[in-house]
Amino acid sequence: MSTGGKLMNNDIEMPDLMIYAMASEIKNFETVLHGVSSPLPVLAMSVARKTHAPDMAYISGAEGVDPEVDRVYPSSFDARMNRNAVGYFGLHEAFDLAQRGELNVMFLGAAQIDRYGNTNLSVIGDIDQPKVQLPGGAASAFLMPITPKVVIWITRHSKRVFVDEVDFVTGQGYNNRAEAYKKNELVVISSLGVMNFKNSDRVMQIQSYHPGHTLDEIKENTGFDLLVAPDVAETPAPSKEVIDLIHNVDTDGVRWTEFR
Amino acid sequence: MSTGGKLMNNDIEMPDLMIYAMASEIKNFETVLHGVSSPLPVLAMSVARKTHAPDMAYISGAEGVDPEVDRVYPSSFDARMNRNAVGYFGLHEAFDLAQRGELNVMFLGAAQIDRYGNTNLSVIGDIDQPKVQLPGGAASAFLMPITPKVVIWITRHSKRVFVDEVDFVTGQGYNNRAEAYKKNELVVISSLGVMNFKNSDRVMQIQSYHPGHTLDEIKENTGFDLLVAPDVAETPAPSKEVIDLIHNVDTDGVRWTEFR
Amino acid sequence: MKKVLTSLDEAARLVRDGDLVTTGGATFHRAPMEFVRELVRQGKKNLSLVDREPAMDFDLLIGAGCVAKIRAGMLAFEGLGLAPNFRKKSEAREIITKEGACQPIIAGFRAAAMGLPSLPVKGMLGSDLLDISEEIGGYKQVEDPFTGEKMIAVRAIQPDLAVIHVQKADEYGNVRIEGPVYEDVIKAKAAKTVVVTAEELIPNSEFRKMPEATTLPHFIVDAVVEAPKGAYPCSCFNYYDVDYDHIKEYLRVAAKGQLKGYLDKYVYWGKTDE
Amino acid sequence: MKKVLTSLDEAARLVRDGDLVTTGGATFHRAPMEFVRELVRQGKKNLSLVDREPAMDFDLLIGAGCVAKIRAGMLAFEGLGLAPNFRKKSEAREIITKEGACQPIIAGFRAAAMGLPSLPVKGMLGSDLLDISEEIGGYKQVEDPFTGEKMIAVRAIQPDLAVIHVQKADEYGNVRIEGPVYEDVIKAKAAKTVVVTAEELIPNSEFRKMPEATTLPHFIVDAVVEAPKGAYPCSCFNYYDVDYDHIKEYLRVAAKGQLKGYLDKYVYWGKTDE
Repeated sequence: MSTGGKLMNNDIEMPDLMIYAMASEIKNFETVLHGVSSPLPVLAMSVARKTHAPDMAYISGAEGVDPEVDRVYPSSFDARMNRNAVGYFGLHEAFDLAQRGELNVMFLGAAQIDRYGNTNLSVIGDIDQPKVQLPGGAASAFLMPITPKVVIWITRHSKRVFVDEVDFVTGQGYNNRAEAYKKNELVVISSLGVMNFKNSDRVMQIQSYHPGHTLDEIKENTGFDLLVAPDVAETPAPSKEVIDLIHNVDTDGVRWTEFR
Repeated sequence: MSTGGKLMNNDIEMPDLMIYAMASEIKNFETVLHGVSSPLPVLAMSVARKTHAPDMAYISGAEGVDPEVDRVYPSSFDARMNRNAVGYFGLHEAFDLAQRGELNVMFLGAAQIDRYGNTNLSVIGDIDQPKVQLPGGAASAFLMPITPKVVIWITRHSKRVFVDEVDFVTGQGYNNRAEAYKKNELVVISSLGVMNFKNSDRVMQIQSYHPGHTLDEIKENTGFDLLVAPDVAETPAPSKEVIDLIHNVDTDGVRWTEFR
Repeated sequence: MKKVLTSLDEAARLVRDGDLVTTGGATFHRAPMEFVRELVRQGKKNLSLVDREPAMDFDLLIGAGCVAKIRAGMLAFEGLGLAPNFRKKSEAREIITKEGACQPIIAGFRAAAMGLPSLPVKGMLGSDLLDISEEIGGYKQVEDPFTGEKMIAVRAIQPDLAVIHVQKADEYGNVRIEGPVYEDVIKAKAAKTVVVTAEELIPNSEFRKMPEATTLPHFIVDAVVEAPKGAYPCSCFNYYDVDYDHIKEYLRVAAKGQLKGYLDKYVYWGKTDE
Repeated sequence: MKKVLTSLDEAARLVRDGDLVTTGGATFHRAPMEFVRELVRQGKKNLSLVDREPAMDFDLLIGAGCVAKIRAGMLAFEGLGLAPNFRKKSEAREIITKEGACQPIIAGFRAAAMGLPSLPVKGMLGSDLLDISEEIGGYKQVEDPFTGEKMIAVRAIQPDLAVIHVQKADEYGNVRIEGPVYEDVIKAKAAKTVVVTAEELIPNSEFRKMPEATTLPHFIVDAVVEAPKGAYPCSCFNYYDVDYDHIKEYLRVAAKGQLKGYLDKYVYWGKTDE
């Protein structure tokens, strides 16, 4: 498997930058879960624990608690990623944790996302006559409104993904959330920047642009008007140490899967 | 601990006779649970499995599945009674089994019982000003209406126990059951006989009188009018083999506890 | 305990056309692939399949024409790609796809496992998934009787049959699962009939030596089949890892619309005497 | 993982007067007796206690004057007799007794463990127990939103604190329970604060060698206390059996109204420096 060429300047590869940005969303002592098809979250959680969040609780989609991940596999449920886990915790138990409000951070994907943070992982076209049958939203509809922080990662920032209106609301954005769930935080980390919804209208705004990219480039590749946070800045780049951590764990380059 | 004198003629001790009658309520292949404070049910289940019901599923209140009970203890949750169990099955799992309709037989106690099979294990006197605070009904209110067969064992057949009206309905008799639950079977095994409710009015009737006892004796010790089943007969006495089984397991005579 | 050991052929005959079926494991891990292959060989029709996050097991059944309806939280081949037959037949409306979300599907299984007609979940409000009506695992918005909190009640999902591939079983149906258990205990309790395929049969005495390792007691299980390599090409923890190359071959063949060749080679080969 | 190892004294200070508390184990097995004795020594007041089938742990707290309210499915000393202090103080109306039934109490814990405001149960209909109103674990008759079936909804029971005595733990709060688990996992998930007292502290590396034996992961547990013989005179599976003679002595003393002597001998002795 190719470990890919340089997709960014500064000699920082895009997966590494996204993984570092995702890791940065995790605070120490937080309880974090990853799900299916999640090599980037696996690596982000591993990086966070080895750097600024040594005391986080790491719950693997493969059910291991605090495993020592020493290799990444095409399946995020591969039990080899439970190596040296301290115990097992089933996904239904993790979902109970979410219902109790004790799961702090979850990583989810999206095939489409709109300005309110609604995500679509279900169908392109009409649900009863789909042009493209997508895989399904997995835990999105359940976790997006109730998890204190949900991080959506998107490896291809384009107008096909960042759309004016999603074809189907799989995961709920702020305009589709029940009142009780409005305060839970949503962060979008794409191949171009980091977006949040920290404004009075709860619409997407650019929090940071990745090194080598610009606000204009992000806006041009987005199918709706993107706001810009007052304190917008460049996304912090990962250190050599962090990059080595990623490359030493993901020797097979599974992190590149979603970028091809 | 004394293993007691002879309480019955025919050289059969009363616990042995009651245990055998209780064991006879279990059919082969049935799934059976015992609860707390249950030396007689423990022995009845052990006898059944070693005689006519070798394929029954035995769920211990101590959570062992199909244990080989070789001694009986004052606590029915004593884990020493899980010896050689094939697995563990928690009480909440057994209750789920009951809710699914897959728990076939349960043994329960009663401080008072009336003609409809209502049992009281809560208070003597008024619930808000009890004369006697009883221990509580444990699983009675939950299991009595939904378990296909509930066996109530009563070691002292007297007017104090078999009352015209229970002071408090802990476990539901037929007149207090929701319609959906009316068909579940209730059997009462006392120190004098075996009673059931297999008549159109669903009131208690004598199914059998124990060897050495009479219908009149049972009626005289009952605080309401007891019917008599058309096919009333003498309660079958346990064989020497069954008695030996009981005595070899309960060498300490824990079965006598409730008779003193 | 009664003996429930049987053949793969007999166990698969417990599945009737039109049944609601769920499979153990998750994506490529402990999927009951040998049982799935036997269902294909027996030519099952109109199955309804339900699971949280299935993968090749469901896609193969769909590709082989055994399936009328799918309900899943997600059905894909993880990093290897989309589920080719699921996608093709769903887009062609040859199967009915009712997307669930993971938690409601688990809640539906849990309700059935607990003997309850339904179970409430949080979240879900605002998702278009709530508008996808479904007889099993369907949704209703309710208010909690104590707090008034808006909840989504999920109807119980009671599969006609759950088939679970495990590491160890005995002839009575006692089961030991090693490593991740997923929802397999819940599914087994939820289903009307439970078939277990096992890498290895071990004596009952082995269960009695280590009762704390027993995952399912015998009275939950209706049939046990000895099936070494029964999850292949998926993984079976402590026995073998995923054969990612085999799965990629499946994807390549399926993408070219040549599933028949795959079926001949891996499903029917050596079993064509019937 | 963060270190949560602390002293018995500090852990017991997590219990505030008036708290709703539940204890692990069942009747005479893995009851957290040393923690209970510490609660007595610290002179806790007005506790509400809730459990499925407690025994001496609750009776001792009642006898020592720590308790205002009891909710249990059954509270007795099994074959050894009735619970003397529970009976006496309940009949004297010095404590409020709200009998639950086992299943609703478990369902209340389960609801809290699942993060739900309530959970329905079957049975119960027709029992006078439904008329005993209660803020926590209270009942309402409901109809299932799909089937219309009459069910009893049980309000979630979220203890302020659950204290569970276990065989093994590490300094981070990872817990290994051996033998019967009872509702201890459910209670730990249900409670706001979880204290674990352990026969033995073992290194974290031991948990990592056998993760399938981990009963509670560290993030569920708030405090760990090393407490050898911490269930005595109750049993701790694999460590010691019930001391039935000690419990009989307690019953004899309590029956004579001489609990103070028992407390001096077994609770305060050697700990009277405070």
